Amino acid sequence: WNEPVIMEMGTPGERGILVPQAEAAVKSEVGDGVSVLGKVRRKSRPALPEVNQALVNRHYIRLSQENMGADNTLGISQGTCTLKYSPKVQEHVVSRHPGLAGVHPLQSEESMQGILKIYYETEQIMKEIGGMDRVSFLPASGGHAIYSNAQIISAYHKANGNSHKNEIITTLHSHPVDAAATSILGYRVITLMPDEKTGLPSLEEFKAALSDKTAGIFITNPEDTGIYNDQIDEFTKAAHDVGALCAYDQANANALLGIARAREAGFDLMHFNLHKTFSSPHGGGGPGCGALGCIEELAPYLPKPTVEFDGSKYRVDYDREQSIGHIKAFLGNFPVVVRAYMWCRTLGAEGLKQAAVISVLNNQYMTDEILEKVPGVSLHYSPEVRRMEQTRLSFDKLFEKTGGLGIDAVNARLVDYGISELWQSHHPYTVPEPFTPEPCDSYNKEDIDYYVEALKTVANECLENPEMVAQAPYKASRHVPNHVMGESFEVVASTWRQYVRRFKK
Amino acid sequence: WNEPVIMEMGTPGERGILVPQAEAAVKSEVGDGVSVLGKVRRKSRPALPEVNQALVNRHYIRLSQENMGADNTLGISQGTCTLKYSPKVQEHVVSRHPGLAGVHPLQSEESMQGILKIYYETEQIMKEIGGMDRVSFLPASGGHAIYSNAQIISAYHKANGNSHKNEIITTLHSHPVDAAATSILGYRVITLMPDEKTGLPSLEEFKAALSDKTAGIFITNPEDTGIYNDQIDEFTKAAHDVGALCAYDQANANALLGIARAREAGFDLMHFNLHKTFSSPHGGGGPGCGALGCIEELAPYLPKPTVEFDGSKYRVDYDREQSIGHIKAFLGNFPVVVRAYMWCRTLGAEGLKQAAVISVLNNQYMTDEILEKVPGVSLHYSPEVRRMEQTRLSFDKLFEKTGGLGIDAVNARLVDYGISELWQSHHPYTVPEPFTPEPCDSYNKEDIDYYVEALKTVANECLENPEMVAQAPYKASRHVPNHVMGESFEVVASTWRQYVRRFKK
Amino acid sequence: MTDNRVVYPYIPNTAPETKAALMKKVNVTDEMELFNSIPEHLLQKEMNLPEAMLDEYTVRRHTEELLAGNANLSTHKYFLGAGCAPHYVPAVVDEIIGRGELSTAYAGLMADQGKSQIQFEYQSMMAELLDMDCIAMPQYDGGASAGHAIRIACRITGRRKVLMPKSMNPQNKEIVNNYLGGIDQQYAQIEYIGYDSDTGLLDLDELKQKLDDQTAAVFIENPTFLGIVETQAEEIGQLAKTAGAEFIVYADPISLGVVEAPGSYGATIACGDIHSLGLHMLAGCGVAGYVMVKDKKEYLYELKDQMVAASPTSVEGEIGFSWVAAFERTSYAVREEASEFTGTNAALWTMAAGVYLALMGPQGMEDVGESIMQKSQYAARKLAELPGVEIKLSGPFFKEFVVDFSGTGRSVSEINKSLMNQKIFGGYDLSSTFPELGQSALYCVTEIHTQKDIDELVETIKAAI
Amino acid sequence: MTDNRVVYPYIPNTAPETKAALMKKVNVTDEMELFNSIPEHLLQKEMNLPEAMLDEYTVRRHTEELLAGNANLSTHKYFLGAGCAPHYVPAVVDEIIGRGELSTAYAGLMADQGKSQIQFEYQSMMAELLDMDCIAMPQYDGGASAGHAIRIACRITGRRKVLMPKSMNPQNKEIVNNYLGGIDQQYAQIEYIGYDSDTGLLDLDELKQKLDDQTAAVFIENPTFLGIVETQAEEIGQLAKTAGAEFIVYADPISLGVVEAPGSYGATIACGDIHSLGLHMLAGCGVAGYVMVKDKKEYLYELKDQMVAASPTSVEGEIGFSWVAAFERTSYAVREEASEFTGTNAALWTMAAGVYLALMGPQGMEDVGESIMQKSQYAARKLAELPGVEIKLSGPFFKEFVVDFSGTGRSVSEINKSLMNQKIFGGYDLSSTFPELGQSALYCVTEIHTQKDIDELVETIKAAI
Repeated sequence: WNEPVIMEMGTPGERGILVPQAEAAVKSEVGDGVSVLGKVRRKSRPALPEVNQALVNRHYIRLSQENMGADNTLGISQGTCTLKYSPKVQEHVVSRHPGLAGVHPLQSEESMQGILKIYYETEQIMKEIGGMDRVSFLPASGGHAIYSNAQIISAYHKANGNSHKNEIITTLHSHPVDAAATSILGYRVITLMPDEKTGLPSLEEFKAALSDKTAGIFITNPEDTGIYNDQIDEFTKAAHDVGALCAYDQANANALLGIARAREAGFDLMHFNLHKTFSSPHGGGGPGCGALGCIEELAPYLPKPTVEFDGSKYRVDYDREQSIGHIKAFLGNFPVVVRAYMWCRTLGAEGLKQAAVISVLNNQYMTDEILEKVPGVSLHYSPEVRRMEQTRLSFDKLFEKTGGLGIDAVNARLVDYGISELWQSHHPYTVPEPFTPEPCDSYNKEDIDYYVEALKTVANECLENPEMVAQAPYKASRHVPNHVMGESFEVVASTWRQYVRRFKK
Repeated sequence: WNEPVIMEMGTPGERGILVPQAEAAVKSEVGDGVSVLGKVRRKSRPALPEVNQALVNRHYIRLSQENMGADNTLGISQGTCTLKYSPKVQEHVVSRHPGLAGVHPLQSEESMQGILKIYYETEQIMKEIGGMDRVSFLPASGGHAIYSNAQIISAYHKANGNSHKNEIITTLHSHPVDAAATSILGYRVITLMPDEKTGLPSLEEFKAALSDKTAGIFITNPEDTGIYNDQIDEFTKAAHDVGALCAYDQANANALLGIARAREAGFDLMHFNLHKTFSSPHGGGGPGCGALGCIEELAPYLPKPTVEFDGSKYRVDYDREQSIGHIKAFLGNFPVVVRAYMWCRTLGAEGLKQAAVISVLNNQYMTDEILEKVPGVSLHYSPEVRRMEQTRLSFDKLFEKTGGLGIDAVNARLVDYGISELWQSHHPYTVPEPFTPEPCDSYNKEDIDYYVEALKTVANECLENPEMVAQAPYKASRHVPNHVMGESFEVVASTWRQYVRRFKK
Repeated sequence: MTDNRVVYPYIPNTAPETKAALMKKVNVTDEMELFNSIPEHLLQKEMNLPEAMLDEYTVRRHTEELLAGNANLSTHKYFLGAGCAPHYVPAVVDEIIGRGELSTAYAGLMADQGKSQIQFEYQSMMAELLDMDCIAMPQYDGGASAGHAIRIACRITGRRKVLMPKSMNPQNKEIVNNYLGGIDQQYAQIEYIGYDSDTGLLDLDELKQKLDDQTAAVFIENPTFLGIVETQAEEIGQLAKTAGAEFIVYADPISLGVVEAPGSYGATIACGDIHSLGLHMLAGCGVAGYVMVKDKKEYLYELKDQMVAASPTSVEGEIGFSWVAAFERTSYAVREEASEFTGTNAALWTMAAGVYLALMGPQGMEDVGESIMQKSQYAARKLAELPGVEIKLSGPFFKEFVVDFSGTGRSVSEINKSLMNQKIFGGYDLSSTFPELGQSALYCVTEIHTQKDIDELVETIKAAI
Repeated sequence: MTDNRVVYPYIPNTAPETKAALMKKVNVTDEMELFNSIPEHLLQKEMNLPEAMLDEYTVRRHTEELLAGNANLSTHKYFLGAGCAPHYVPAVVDEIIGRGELSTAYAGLMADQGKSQIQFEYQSMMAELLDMDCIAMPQYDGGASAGHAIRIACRITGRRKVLMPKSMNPQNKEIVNNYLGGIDQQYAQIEYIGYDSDTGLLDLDELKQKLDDQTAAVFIENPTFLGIVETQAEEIGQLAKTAGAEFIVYADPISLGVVEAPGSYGATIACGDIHSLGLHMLAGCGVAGYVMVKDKKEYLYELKDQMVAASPTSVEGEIGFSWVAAFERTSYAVREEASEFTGTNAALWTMAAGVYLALMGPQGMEDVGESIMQKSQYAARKLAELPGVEIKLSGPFFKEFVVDFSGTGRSVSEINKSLMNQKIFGGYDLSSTFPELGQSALYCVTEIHTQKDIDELVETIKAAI
């Protein structure tokens, strides 16, 4: 459509919506109401656009069409992030029912028993799935859960007088936020490099890194590569031996539902991203929920509030002395919890397990197909080991053969086939020209075959028609912006006023 | 996207949704439940597709994007049909509130007072706008209202022993359904041709056509051409003089809200299309509502039921002896009435009048602009007369200059500019290469200017690049089907099974 | 209250600067000059309407407060059917027909291929479900579809007599009458055939007696308005065929996962209402008619409405859609020469039904049919166990069934009042329209009712009698 | 209940034929072979969960029945704020953020230009509203935004002491504390400044006393948690500037049509919650934080989150969008070297706020501000007329105000219970967190309250005291 920016739209005097005004009697009682503001009364109107409602609606409807969400394309491209189908029934319940949308989080407990019950019951479900003793839904994202876990570790050690424990160990193929969110608290972060053959951290190196200073470990498993670390319980045991706590980054638990849990692997803390594994849509990046689980011993440190049940009534417990305190407004992102609740109640134990089984089956199938059919792809690290819900692949050979067309080129062109760009890898890259698709439980064989076919076509185009690919995409709603990476301050425009200064001189 | 047809989609065994099953105890009580069907038990399953929910959703989301509705493009192309902006607040109230969606039309009156009140109050509003004494919302479309009006005329004459009255007079520039829906009852339809200069029916010819046989007249005013018949009250008076009833086709009343009414013009019956003038969306062709108004004398013949108010309670009156009876299931398309109610309550008298003023202003402005800027366009009939909410224009000169590229060519190409095809004219055409835009109250100056600019560009392309235009559209989601008009039985496929027989041999 | 300075969000050119610019361009100084072709004496002097609720919040709150006062599916339990029933509408159906691009679409050809494809898919799935071949745009409701089907039969056979079941939906009877109206005589002459008072099935003897070579059509409901599945359907069709009459079957499509398709037992014309296929009750608006015929030229051209059809495009393997197929049939093209009139119908509801059928698939339709039969049979059994309560007709039934309370000494109306006090809507009261059934009510049980719901109904009635 | 034969609509490859084909391809005969890299002893033995509600209707009914039990805006009247307030959400906002393409979008660059444009537009309109220049993706909530703003100030100044108002939202105090957490010491050292007990304004004397050359930032709320508009804002900013400290303003954006923009009175960092801009209460989920800075390099690079930015494309006049601008700042790029971590935030809510601001325009924002001030002042006056009821602070207030019931002899808790019996939620109880205010409650009046609503509140309280 080539939609203009709203800041350039509009006509003086037009209104998008009218606002309920005070009644005449109210006005006659209080006057204009704003004179009392004195010198902090606004002097000049904000330069917002003046656009009629039909046009505002049309503008945003059109912009909404300029997206490739899981609702209109295959959400296979974003490995580690699990772009599932978000059942419409959940979306409608969550966004249209006044018994959720119109509820104030501070209204009396007896007036919101339904909400508290869902909160409580979902905790019971997540406890069973993760094997933990308590679960909090307050963290708003995976990173927030990791940060909160780190705070719990810190609080625990403080309570136990372990002031010397100031190191955290993670692995390179764990999510970068494991390093960042622990570092922010002042921990020294030790990152274990993967073994070049297995892709996994070495148990020996890990043990060598452990010491009395180790406060905790933060590990993803399966790691981003899709490889499951089969010595995981030895890692946690070794950590426990030096008095460290073990936190499991299960942001993406899609391969493990009903299959393997944090408890058996020896973890003390964990989190699930409800907006990945448990079907809540990503919303372009939130609101999400990092469900944080812990063992009984750590429960006193959980963020507040928690929801408790005395057998007849649900109540919100704000009175938690050892708690790390409020970490998120009110009850967190509760609608995300409702979606997870509905999803788990729909599937039940058997269905949840099938979600894991099919995720892994789909991924192993797709990995085989890609390696067979798409030219220029390699699989690094133990090719004989079955991957879990995703596979870190590499367009290294394509890059070599074409003298420079790798995953970036493939991504640019893939958009023309109605598929969102492939996620590559977290930084730093351990595999050249990486890409990490995740076909998860929502896609069928035909979807996967179509996806592989598109990859194959694009890879062949890179080989046969590199000039054409270099100019891609052709069918995107826009051309590529000149400053994708905003490579210097002078070309970063996060607002229209900056844009005007930078580019409309 | 090039979406496949759902009949070719799917995978054996896949499910789109599961259905609530009878509980085990119920089954054990009644068995399979279906054996009792004996020989009418279905023998082979219907060949419906087997498609998972994510894919059904994706398929239809994509198909929904392949449309140019008023929500995503300018709805200026469909003159006489008024593609307004349908306020989202109305859409949400109507489709999401359980107090409407979940109401059974036969539940007790006391359990649906809110609905009956809206029904009743909207009747009061429409009475005032149309100047009639009663209004029924039972007809489901404009044609249905005309048909019902013809039945009321028939019932009235029967009740008065006028069995000889078997003719109806209409005009060529009234909607074709005025002729068709009266003819179906057995009336002989006399259609007055327009005067070649004024475009209006001649009062003399009309009087000549009137006779004792005349049962009624059905006239649109302003006619489809956008011209207001300023002798209209003389027409109705002449008709009354021969004992005929006068029915006003006000399907599109957008020019007249608060300006002029059926009553002052002397009509006994009328109808408004709530899905045109009163902001209900077209839904691709319904459900709609033809609000049927009549004078007191004809009220006993109105279809049943009506909604009555005794000062404290609303009730549904089924007991109407002289009524033409049920014409539509239950209470008609009530949600359309709710939209009209909200729209009228929002705007009030002044706002409704402004809707008319701006509709006419927009149209006169756009007509001037088109005639000034778009090459090859003529205005037939009295160019000095101000048009009302729409204008019948002609690409006759373009057709001549290009040797054959007229409105069809323009339409094919217009789609490439993100604008839906222009409505031409009802049949038969009195103006060559006709087109009839209607900018109505929802569009602003910029929208109209954009629209005119697009028309101008396309007309210039016809002149300068006729080969290119002949292959249009280029950006539509499909290419033009080979058999748009389904010109013979052998190429008409209204279902997939017919398609397979016709085209997949 | 007149306040000319209001700029209406829905009428953008009320913005003063723009309005002034346009007025200048069209050369008027007062807005009434725009209307100078209307004689002064025809102008409206004033418009007395309730005061405007200019802002969105106020009008929304006002309307929602009115709607919130209505009993509805989320506040009450419904065992009330009679042409509108509480079925489940999948969320995906709501999602799709709520898409603005669809609900605000209208009449584009190449502009609206998506809409046409959805309609074509609906039509295609209906063909499989009914085992019929051709279909045009929908009718207003089931009643209108019956009228249209009858007119088609009359035109094809050149006859006027139509045999219909006496037990037919009384509202539809009137709608059909209206549909067949004429100033001199009705388009068709309806004769009603009674039903067997034990089984509820059509009285075959009476049918045979009235069926003759002047009969244009034999029309049956399957299931009937009283819920009975017409197990004699094939035989009736044979009788009609032998007499040279059309066989019209009015079927509830949600029954067709378990009940045989009309096209498979001889129907030459099928009609009915798609209400059960994913439409909300909507105070009775969630209805639309379908009329289907076999793939024969003389039938197809009798369909009165615009027709969405598919054909190949210039690109190999691509399919395109048009909604003006065989346009010359319609009143748009030939005005009063058309066999009937056409116009706005209920297009959006066919899209809902299309999405519904795509979701359900063959297994879903079978499951829902089975679920409804099991649950309704369970309800009937449990009700029959109550003292004085009797299930009236012995034929197999689908979704609805006749419960006779005569033996309890209470009227249906009294019982329904007691039920409403417990937030339950009981069955449709048959006592005035079907006096031969005594104090009977037509109870409706669908897939949405749980055993607990039914048990609660039974207990509440038990307490009320 | 284990039933392997269920084909799940959300897990299509549970269809037996497909599943078998895939298993064959990957060479397993039992599904557990897929997991052969997991040692036996780590496998989960069983999963005890409530029985599945396999079909959509059942789970929906179950959940909706739970939700229907909650008091909400359509059943109760709310005068309760404290960080979450009943504002009106325009239908167009719901429409747009309910669009599947947006709510299910994620991380496309060229694939999701529409999403990025909407975010950029939100950012641009916020810049005008706040009179600030740069902004990145949102924070989780206002509390987090305050924490982030403080960390930025500390990094820029190289100082650790931060002066904050003692009257701050107590929940936000804790969130900030958490945000500033550290294993050895907090990232910043917070000192609280009291408020004038008459006016509710910041105690300037105390501020001047504590402000020194170790101060990283002076942080104010405007309006404050207690509703008071900080009329001394410009002066406070000057004091901060003189001390070389950052001036952080936490503003409620819906006030900014009538209250001066932070950027116009000296704020170097602005933060707050966009809850009031078109988000539903959603049991507290309808919140998201913003942090904005002026167009200076050293500030922009301290924003921790991904940033949507616009730049021209190769086509003249075209603008394109990217959400990885200055990516090297973020923890995605440099892990523990980043200043803070980033990740999933509240992106969808910024789209809601963007649509809201586009609808409101300058006049709408002015109108809503005025409406809120008039209505809340009216409510305060009427409440003050009740015997024993007093409005506690004399400064001008916006939307919320402190009502002291001490003189009535009734506690806030008692009064709120009485109100709830009449389906009204009274103000937020301040008696435990602000003991100096006695039995006071923080009442919230917005544009959605009518005179009648307010009068009803006053009458109900009158009856309760």
